[in-house]
Amino acid sequence: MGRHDLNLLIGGEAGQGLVTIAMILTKALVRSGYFIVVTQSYQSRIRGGHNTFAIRISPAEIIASRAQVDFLVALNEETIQRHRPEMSDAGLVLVDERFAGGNDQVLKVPFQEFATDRSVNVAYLGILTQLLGLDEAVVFQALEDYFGAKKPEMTAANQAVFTKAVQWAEEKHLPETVRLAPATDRRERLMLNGNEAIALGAISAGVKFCAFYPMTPSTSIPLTLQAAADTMGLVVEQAEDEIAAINMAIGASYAGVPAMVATSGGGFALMVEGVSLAGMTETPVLIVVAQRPGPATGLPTRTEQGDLEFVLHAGHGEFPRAILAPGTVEECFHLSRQALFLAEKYQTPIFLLTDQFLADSYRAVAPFDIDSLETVKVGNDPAMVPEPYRRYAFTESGISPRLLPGLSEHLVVCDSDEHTPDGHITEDLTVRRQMVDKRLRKAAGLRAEVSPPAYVGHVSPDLLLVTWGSNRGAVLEAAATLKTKGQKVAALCFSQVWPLIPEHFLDYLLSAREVVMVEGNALGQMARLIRRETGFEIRRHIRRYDGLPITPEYVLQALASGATAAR
Amino acid sequence: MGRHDLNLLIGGEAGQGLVTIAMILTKALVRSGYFIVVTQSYQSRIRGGHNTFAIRISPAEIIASRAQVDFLVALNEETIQRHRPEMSDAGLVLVDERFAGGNDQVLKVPFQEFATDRSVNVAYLGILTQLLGLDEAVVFQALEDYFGAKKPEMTAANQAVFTKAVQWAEEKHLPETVRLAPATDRRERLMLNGNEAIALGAISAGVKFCAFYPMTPSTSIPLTLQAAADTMGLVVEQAEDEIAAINMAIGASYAGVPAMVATSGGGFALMVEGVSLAGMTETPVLIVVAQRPGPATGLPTRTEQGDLEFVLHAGHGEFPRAILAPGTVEECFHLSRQALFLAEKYQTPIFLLTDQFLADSYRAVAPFDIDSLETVKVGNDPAMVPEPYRRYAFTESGISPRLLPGLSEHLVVCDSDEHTPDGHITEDLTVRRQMVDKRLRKAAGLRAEVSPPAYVGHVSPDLLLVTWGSNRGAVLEAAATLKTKGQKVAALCFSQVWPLIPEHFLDYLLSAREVVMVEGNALGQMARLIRRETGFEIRRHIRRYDGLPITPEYVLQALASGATAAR
Amino acid sequence: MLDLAIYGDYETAWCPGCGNFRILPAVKKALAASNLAPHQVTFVSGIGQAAKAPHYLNVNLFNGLHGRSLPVATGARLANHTQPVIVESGDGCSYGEGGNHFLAAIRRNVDLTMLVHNNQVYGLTKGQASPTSDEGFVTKAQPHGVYAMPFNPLAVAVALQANFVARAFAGLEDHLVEMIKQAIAHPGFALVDILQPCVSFNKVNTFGWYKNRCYTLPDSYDPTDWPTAMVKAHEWGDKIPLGVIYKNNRLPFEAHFACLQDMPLVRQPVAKAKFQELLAHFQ
Amino acid sequence: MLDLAIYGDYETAWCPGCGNFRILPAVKKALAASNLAPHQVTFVSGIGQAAKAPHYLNVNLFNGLHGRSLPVATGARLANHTQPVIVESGDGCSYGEGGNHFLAAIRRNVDLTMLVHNNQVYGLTKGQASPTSDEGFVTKAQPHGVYAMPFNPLAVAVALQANFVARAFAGLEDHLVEMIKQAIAHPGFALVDILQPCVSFNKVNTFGWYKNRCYTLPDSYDPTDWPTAMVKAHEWGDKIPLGVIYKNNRLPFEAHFACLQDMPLVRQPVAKAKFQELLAHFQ
Ligand SMILES: Cc1ncc(C[n+]2csc(CCOP(=O)(O)OP(=O)(O)O)c2C)c(N)n1
Ligand SMILES: Cc1ncc(C[n+]2csc(CCOP(=O)(O)OP(=O)(O)O)c2C)c(N)n1
Ligand code: SF4
Ligand code: SF4
Ligand SMILES: [Mg+2]
Ligand SMILES: [Mg+2]
Repeated sequence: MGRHDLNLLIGGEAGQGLVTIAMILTKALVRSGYFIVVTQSYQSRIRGGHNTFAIRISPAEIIASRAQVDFLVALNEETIQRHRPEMSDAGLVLVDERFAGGNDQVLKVPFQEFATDRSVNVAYLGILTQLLGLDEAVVFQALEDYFGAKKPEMTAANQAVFTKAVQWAEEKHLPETVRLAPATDRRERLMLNGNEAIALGAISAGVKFCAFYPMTPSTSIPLTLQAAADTMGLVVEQAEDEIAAINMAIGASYAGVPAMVATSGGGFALMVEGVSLAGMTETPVLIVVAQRPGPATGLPTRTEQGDLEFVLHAGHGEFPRAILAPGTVEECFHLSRQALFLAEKYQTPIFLLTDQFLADSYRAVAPFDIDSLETVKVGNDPAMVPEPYRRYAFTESGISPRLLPGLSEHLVVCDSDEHTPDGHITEDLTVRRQMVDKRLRKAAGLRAEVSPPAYVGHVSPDLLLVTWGSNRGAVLEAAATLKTKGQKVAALCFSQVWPLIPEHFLDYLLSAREVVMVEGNALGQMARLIRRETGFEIRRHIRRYDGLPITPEYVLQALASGATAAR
Repeated sequence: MGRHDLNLLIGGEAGQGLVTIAMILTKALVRSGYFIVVTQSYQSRIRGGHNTFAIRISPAEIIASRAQVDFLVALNEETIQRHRPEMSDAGLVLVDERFAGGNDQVLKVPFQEFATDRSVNVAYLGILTQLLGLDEAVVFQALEDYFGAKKPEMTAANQAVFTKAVQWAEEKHLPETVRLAPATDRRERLMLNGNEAIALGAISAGVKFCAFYPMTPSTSIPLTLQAAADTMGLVVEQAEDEIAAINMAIGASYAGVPAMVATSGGGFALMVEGVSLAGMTETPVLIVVAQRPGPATGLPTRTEQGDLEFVLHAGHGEFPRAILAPGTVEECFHLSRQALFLAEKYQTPIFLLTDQFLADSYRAVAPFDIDSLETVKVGNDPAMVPEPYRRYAFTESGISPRLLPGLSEHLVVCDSDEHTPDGHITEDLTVRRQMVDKRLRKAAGLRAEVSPPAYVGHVSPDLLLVTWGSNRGAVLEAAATLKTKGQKVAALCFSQVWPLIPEHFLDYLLSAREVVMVEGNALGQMARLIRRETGFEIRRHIRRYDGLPITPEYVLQALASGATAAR
Repeated sequence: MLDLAIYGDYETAWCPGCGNFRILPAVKKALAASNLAPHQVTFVSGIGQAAKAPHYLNVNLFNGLHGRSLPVATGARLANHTQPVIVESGDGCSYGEGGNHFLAAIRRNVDLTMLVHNNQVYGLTKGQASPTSDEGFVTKAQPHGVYAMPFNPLAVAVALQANFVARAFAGLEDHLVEMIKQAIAHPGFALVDILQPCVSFNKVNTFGWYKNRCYTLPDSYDPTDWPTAMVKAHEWGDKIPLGVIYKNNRLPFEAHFACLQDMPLVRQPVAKAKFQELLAHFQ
Repeated sequence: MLDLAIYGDYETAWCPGCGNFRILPAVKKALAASNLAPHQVTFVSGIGQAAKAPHYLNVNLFNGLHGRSLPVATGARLANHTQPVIVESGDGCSYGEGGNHFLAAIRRNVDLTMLVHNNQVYGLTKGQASPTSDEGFVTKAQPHGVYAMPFNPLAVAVALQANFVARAFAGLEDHLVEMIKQAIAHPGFALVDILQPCVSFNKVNTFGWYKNRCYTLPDSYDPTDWPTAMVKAHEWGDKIPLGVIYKNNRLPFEAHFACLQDMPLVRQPVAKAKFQELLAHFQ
């Protein structure tokens, strides 16, 4: 018995402890064996305003967030007003009894009876434990782990409040409408969001240097790296600006360590000259761009996919690159690794393109098989290079042997000007042409390593939904829903958006009766890119650019109302 | 009698006076009624190296440079060695008799007989006057005008050297192989290069502010503006960096004057965040990008068309823009004006995309009809806006009334965050969507004002040459040559590369038997863009990326050897 | 003095108790005392909590990019040098991302007033160290404390002989108003660095911390004496001086331009006859 | 001392008579005297005439973007802090485009040596004013002379108490060699601003101009006395001091990192066991 799919939304002001309650609960859910998809929605301010933390919960694997709310935990009255319209029929609202408003779906709790203002979070967790049917011990342990380090002296007091809240809830014989079906798959999982997974993936691959300038929603990547820096031997440096950040990473990479930066649109804009520098000097670098709505400062804490074309063409002049766009938190981990490997192998900037939704979306992730994870080997063996050593020696693959300065007697000379094979500045126009050709030859290698998009569903569908990046879950779930309704449907999900290899997907586009592109921007950038590379024009579009993530419901509603034409 | 088409190339080290000779000669040629196309090729150094200044000369209108040299003026021996292979059969080489090497095409002049090292430039001009058959008085006046301001005390000495040189040449009965056919069209013309024309166009339209950071090949735009600043009432400010430059221009534009920046690839890379700011705040700004070969520092003084896609997608987030790419010096003038008008009307960044070749290419330009040149009217009438004034009022066109701060009691509030119609920061997601739609609606207006590409030639040609920007002359001349050989040929030349309106040109592409794209980059960026916008794939390509401009010969040779396939 | 109500009364996005709440009314009072009606002044700001401040004023405002308020203000002022321009932003924005513009603005000496809400932390991005964070300041991004020497904006401004360099404290309103007023009145570039407690992320440099250390410079202090000013600018720790640290009297940048003597650019038409003459140079 | 020949002998792209020709051999001598064989040192430069200098040395070199040599050098040094890193570029590159990095580098105090060829002009782009151009310096871009106050790199560095601040003159080789040597030897960030005549574009600050004004600081001068150093840093005009203006002894940035105590990053493998432990925090 119990819910197999529950969407719980906690809402309130920033600074009310909303994230604390939500993080502890999420951890407890993951430890209890539930799958989760978290959607965080917050404002560009520190206190006040209206924030939400939605946890979709299921004992079975789930891949997308949902718009409809089953269980609303309202930390203030505004939350009730704002989210009432999103409630499902059999939903429940949990509020402090001091708040006004409410009908029979509302459960009012006298929090002041068992908690002070400071410990009310703990009381909320007690009530939630009971209502969701979680194991008290698991929740309390999660709570302890969260606060433990900060205030161990609080354990006894917290325990008292927690127990009182649980007891109150037990005694009241509360409605069981939001009780969860028991979790069955009890394997241990990690609770990770997209940014943490990127940071961990990078560490596992051997990243040793990250420079950054704080920018939502990317900042938790360097912060996750920083928290691991002492243990893992990393230097994570807050730079004076984003220009410095990317140039530092390039310097570190030149000197011999896998290096990365993480930023968002406006910060990335400042890195663009550095991207071109990495391309010209053939210096490996991983650039994570966590998208948020632009232009300019835009909506700093919301989500969008508006920077695909920008990232693809960022930097003056021509040089090869690859852009990976993870669709899940697991992919964040693995593609972060792959990006570092590609960067080192092809000696060029490689991008990881995510967005605020995925960056902040916690999921239950199966542990990684650490033993099987290889690490990036930086540079070539100095004993094996032909003499005299030439950093930019012409080769068939375009990849020249890379040595590291100071680690052998060979000299490593890199130049942002056009250069001769030995790295020195030149204005010889024949060499220029050869060097352009050499650099661009690396694109063939990058093309050969492209991961094809995932195709799921009917082989010759009536409807093919195409998408990229973080919408994957929403699109797959929408497709699954349509399938249960008898539609011949399929989904094509890109986790690498450049290079595009028509052989990987053009047949899918051609064999579907109707193709609909789903993306989080206003101009249909991926659709344009597909047309540029294949000639295939996608005529129906589902786009979102109001700062919120695309959900399965959003896709289904848009389809029902006839997906829009191109702008 | 005499030459109707002569390609004269002066070569030597930087600092040898090559540019002085060439500039004076060019001015004299224009004043004498000749048409010219200048190609400057120089190195990224101040002294030494090898530079050239080629002047193609004709009494009739010419539109392209030429690769083959008819008359080589070699200021050093290296010039002879380097350029001998480019000489036409009936050509002439002019050298100082002290230099080694030479056959019967070589004319050796004993410069030390009539000039010191310091006045040898004047002697060269004397010899050239005689050889080309120019009017002594015209050349000497050009010389006087050039040196006049700097050293009036030199007039008599210069006159003596000049006369001696002319007399020597007269007495020697020199070959007449490079004598010019007399000029017939003696209307007055201006001698202008692309950068000067851009600056003058901007001044004529009312530009009042330009901020810049020096960067070849864009620097002569602000320098031309600066030279006119006192007279015309402009402020031209050298900024601390390119980021400051574009933000200053945006500030000036916000405060109410037409404003511009000029830069090249690497400097533009630093402006990218500012481009997005202009898009979001809806602030008019003209951005001139004079392309040079990248990536990174690349070849600072050479030419390329490698930044089309970069400029088109520069800036995070989505907002409308237009990119004009002049094909001639006249167009530099007129499109610079148009860009300022479009920027003001659509309140968004507008680009002028040129390159080193065009920037430095002098031409004889018919004087402009100044009376008919309108000036940009900045902002709306404060008396006419609905109250309360809202900087970002929603309108059907997407264009909101623009007032200027301090010029009325209305307050002008602009924001780089997403904002309400009154300009204040908002996180209302419904307003967000409406504002995106409003901004993007302006694209329809921009599309309606696109100048169609020029189509020249056969209506259903066997061969259609497509190009954009500064290659126009080379492509048109190549097409004309093929036509004289009986080919059914046409040319399609884009002077605006964004927006692209398929109705303007798709039929041309479809009705040609074979289409060949000619562009100055390695990846075929314009061809990709055309495919993205029309689905039409251009399969044959002529590309150049060695730093030199595309010439008619280059096009013809590439066609003869079968234009290459896409990379 | 103008009525303060003309500058409006807005809801803010700041945390309760934030030092920014003390600066806002001081700015209004200084504007009123300077006789600047809302349309007679232009504010330019960057991005951060402090940079939101002008949104809570009824004035002309260009709220630009993080770190880029000074160049926007410079352009705006040069386009219309009859309109007073006030730059308002945070320490991160002004001295971190915008560091190069800070140096250039001092040197250029355009007549701008620059108000920096210096809370020694990046507020809006949740508490990383800012350039002015003290050595050893612990944050999530600097878990072992800041290793770098703090940026001393006053020392740099005085070292470059900026036209007007002052420090104020959000907790001392009258003095703050006076500093802003003087900065507005002083020709050329004028900096007021305002110590501003951030109650959410800076638990070290609190109201109490500043209060215990700040003192106002005595009347006897001579802000035109450069070597003394240099030493004063360096005072930090147990004693923190407030007041006008240094004053210079260089010509404002805009005063150099012959073409700006009669009219601001924004009112100048295109003179066709002169353009015709200009073209003659190219014949 | 190593043989100077190991640093090679290259053709340059400089103008005959340029001050850069005096700096190049001095750098070689300082390297040799510091016992740094070609592969034992890494140069990082920006873009400009000066920035080409390391191309004329047989060393490891990363020649990056205009203005961005310091961050590249910082990254390179942190990745391998056993390798000496020398930054060499022009005044425009270092103090103009790169101004923000200059401030940050001083504060961060990474062990770098920064050599600035200060010709008070933008050479490679043909003679516009640089940040260090004197007021009134006339160029095509500044036809009425520079209006801005010159940037005084020494004053800013001393104001921020940089670890090592020196000035040298291209025309005084032995002294220049000594300054570079000391800068290399001094831990932390070390600046040597080198006055370098540009014969093509700076007709004011010529060899003679500098020669007539430059004097070396006497032995009695105490570079650890900050207020005196501040005043010295300001001396410019009739008398221009050469020598170590200021010295500080802050810990170099890289010395703060526990993880750098045993080995540079470039030699550290990924510790799988530790990674396993790290993941446990996310359970
Ligand atoms: C180019 C760019 N980089 C980073 C950011 C993110 N960002 C927004 S505010 C801020 C720091 C604000 O600190 P400060 O200027 O001190 O203002 P405060 O919030 O403390 O008042 C940062 C880094 C941004 N908006 N743009
Ligand atoms: C981003 C960027 N902006 C501008 C330039 C053009 N540029 C090249 S060198 C230079 C100035 C060099 O001056 P300086 O650093 O003083 O060196 P110098 O040539 O005087 O030795 C400039 C502006 C560039 N390469 N990159
Ligand atoms: S974060 Fe700090 S500075 Fe920002 S509003 Fe809150 S208390 Fe004020
Ligand atoms: S331009 Fe000046 S700095 Fe550059 S090489 Fe020539 S003389 Fe030297
Ligand atoms: Mg701050
Ligand atoms: Mg210089």
